[in-house]
Amino acid sequence: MSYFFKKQLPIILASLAGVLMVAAYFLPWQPLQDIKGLMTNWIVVISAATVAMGFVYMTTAQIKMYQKNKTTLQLIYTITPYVFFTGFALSAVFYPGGSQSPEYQWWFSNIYSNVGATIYAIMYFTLASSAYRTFRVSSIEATALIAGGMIYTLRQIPLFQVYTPWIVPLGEWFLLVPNTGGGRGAVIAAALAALVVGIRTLWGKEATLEVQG
Amino acid sequence: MSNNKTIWHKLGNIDYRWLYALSLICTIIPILYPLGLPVQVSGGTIGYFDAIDKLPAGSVVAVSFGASAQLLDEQEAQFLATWKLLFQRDLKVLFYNPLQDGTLMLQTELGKQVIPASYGKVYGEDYVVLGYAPLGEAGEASMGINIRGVYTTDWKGTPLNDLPMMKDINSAKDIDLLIFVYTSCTDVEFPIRQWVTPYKTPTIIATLGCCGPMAAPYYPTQIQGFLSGSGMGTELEVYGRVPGPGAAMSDAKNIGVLPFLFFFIFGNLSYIGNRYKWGVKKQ
Amino acid sequence: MLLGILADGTLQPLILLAVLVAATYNYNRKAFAGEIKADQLREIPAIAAITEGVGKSVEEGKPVHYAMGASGGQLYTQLVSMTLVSLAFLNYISKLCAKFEAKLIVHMPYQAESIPLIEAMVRDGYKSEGKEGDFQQSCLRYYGQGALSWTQAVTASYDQEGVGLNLSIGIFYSDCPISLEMAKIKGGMNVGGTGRWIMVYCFAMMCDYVFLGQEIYVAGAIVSGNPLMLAGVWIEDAGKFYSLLLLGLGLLAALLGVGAVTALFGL
Amino acid sequence: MIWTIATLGTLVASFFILSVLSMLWKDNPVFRIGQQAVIGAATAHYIVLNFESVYKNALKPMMGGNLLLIIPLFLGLLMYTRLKKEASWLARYPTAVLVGVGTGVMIAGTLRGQIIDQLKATIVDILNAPASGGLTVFNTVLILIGTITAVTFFTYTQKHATEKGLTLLGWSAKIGRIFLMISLGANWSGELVWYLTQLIGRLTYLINFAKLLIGG
Repeated sequence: MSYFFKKQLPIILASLAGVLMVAAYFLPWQPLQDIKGLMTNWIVVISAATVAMGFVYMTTAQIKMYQKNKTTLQLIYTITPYVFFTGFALSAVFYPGGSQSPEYQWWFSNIYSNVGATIYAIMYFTLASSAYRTFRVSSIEATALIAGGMIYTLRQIPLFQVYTPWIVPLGEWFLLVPNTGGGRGAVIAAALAALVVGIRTLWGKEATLEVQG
Repeated sequence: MSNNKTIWHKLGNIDYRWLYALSLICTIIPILYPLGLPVQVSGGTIGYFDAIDKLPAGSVVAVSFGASAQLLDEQEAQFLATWKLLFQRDLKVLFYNPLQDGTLMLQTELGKQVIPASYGKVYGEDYVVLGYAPLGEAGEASMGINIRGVYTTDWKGTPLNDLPMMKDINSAKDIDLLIFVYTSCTDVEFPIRQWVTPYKTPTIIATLGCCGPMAAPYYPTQIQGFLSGSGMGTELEVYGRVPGPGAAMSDAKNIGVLPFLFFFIFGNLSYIGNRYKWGVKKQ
Repeated sequence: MLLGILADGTLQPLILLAVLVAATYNYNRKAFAGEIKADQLREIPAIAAITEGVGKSVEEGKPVHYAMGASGGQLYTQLVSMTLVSLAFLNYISKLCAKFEAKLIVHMPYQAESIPLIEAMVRDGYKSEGKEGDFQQSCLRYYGQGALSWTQAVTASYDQEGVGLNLSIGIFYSDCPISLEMAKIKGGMNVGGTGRWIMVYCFAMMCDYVFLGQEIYVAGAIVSGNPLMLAGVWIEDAGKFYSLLLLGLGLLAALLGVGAVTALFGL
Repeated sequence: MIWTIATLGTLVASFFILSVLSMLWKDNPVFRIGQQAVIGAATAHYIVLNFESVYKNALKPMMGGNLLLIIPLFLGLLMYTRLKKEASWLARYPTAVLVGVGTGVMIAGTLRGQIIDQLKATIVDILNAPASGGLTVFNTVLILIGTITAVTFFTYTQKHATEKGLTLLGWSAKIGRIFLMISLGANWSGELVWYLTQLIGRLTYLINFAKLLIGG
């Protein structure tokens, strides 16, 4: 197949799609808005149609793990995801309402939501241990990090709000003044960098999209 | 080698699992034996309460319920207290969900944790649930222009025109207060841009603790009050006299954070002790 | 005339876009002329740390882990640029792993649509070192949707397979607090960064070497060795100076009153 | 206690909470089984939601006569050519459309939202500050300094130091770094207390279940 179809045409397509979306932002011209709506709908379908890819890669890795360690315990580990996969899938397929059916919601809330909530809980520990390791008054920058972190933490704990009420305005000040200033600068810088990548993509020069592998 | 390690070195290198175990223990104790420690009510919470409390009888409140099941622990105290306050008063409440999770949570929480009927509220007359629509900012804008352009039925499929409460509710002009519940911090701009700026709809918001920093600058000029995190949910429980799950959480927070604070002090004592060689005999 | 055609409030964004496009034209031209080189840029220590980390991994016989974030495969959202930078780093680390014969494990994001690009980057990395045969598809790990499975699977992988270097670059939400800290606890060397400022704290606190916010774009350009990507760093700086100029003009307008500020920013 | 499908759900949920918590201690079979189960669950959930999306957004409208939707569906299916090396170049087409649209969306959203509006907010705050008193003026000026110096911290094409020491840009970047560090600390803090709340919630869930078991 020619170089044009393999490499150039996809890049032209990406540029065209992007330019149309940008144009629709600047120009309130109805046909452009219609194209924007159509493309937004299309990308949802394109991405949704690719989902089974994940299952293939999950399976490849699982088989490899078992081949490396052929024990009963490993076999149990390898089978487990498929048991739960089947539980979820069957309850969506066989019960009316699909993912909205009470049967599916049972799986969803007891496993998915619940584990999701527990993962957030685990992060309390990891944040605490990382702060124990790094919150040391070793330099001005480190002290600034600690000030921003500890004062606003204490401000959020009810006990400190009651017995050291000055912590509330001080915590708010750290949050609303230096945090806003620093954060705003960082957001602007990162946004400009993202824009530059975007313009390069529309220019048809984004190297990542040219890699074939 | 290890015998030569000073107390300062050891203090700075305690196995993290001690921190984890102590945090767990200190969090569990107040859950089992609540201490009832006091709570300070902040301005954002008072503004939030007043916005509901000062509404005239018969006012219409729209609740954009963008809560997530995975974040229930952070949001539950807020929305339970809010619902109780709404149903205690003579108000019409219109729920809609910009997140799929929101519908599931309304199914599990409304009618079980807070029962509208026990406040004498009737579905269709005093409150309506519109259900899930992937709204985003554009959807919020559409809701402001024409609610029926987004929803033609409620979550059970009943046409809106068949619900008595919806008779005169068509757009933002018919909404007296917007309560915007969300979990993605930048979403705070949606109600500001789509409700407050064009329609001057009085708006209060409820979100996660980590989103407080982004929400606070809008108070009190653009929003009348805000709740960020379960802590401010507890404050609403206390200030609005509607007890809920928040109080026990605040207690557990007070004690649960202590091991970390001690470890933080240990870490710095270790750093300073090592740096200035405290307790090390000079050669 | 122009104001009549444009949507409300888009003139000022259009001017900014025009400034960036003009800068792109200018610096791309310089890049083609060979006037742009990586050594003209301020040094970022974390770049050298990546090679050091691969060396550490080989020495210890442990794998190199690459993470793009549990939701790091976003191709059609506002964060697409970050995904592209993350892919550039993936290509780079694949080359290094192929060169030094380190085992690479890629913890893929849940967005299946990004998998073809991910595989292409890794394959290309191995191919460019003449070792395509060393690439194994099983090094690309998929864990389904959400931080809940991703964080646990990454932790399990550190435990069972070991961790030498853990390079994490891309879009991170509430997943990096676990993946980074667990790598650290299990003896790994963390290098990484994200453009999402709200999560940068994790990288600053948990990484041995960090790319602070925008630094991932700069470092991505440097490791790619691509002159057009390098030119991007100059374009970004041009954008920054324009932003500061706008801020200055805004201050002047503020002296004149509300109307002037509205006229300047409300365009 | 009476076992119902709901209490069985609570039992399953409790197992998973303990399984996840156990990873803090060390790798163990309970964690491994729980973790593997969640991979299956998360993959299934993703596939289920997206199959429903394909049905709702493509198949159903196509059955209703909107045949144009065959294009995105076909493009989506082209992604699978990645699995066959010789045909893998075809996957570049759907990728190109996604990245193109994404880039357009990003440019449109970023220009105003993340740059112009941020600059505007800084100026508007200063403009409104005098009405609120001296401290507010001080604060807004500090925000302005923070914004400017943080932006300069992220410049890479200009030298921040010479042999003689820091340049003006270097000093600005140094100050900017302090603002950035405070911001990082505040972000850490906002999340720490939220995660603590989540921990309390999960432990409360376990304790309530334990009480139910003992009571029953």
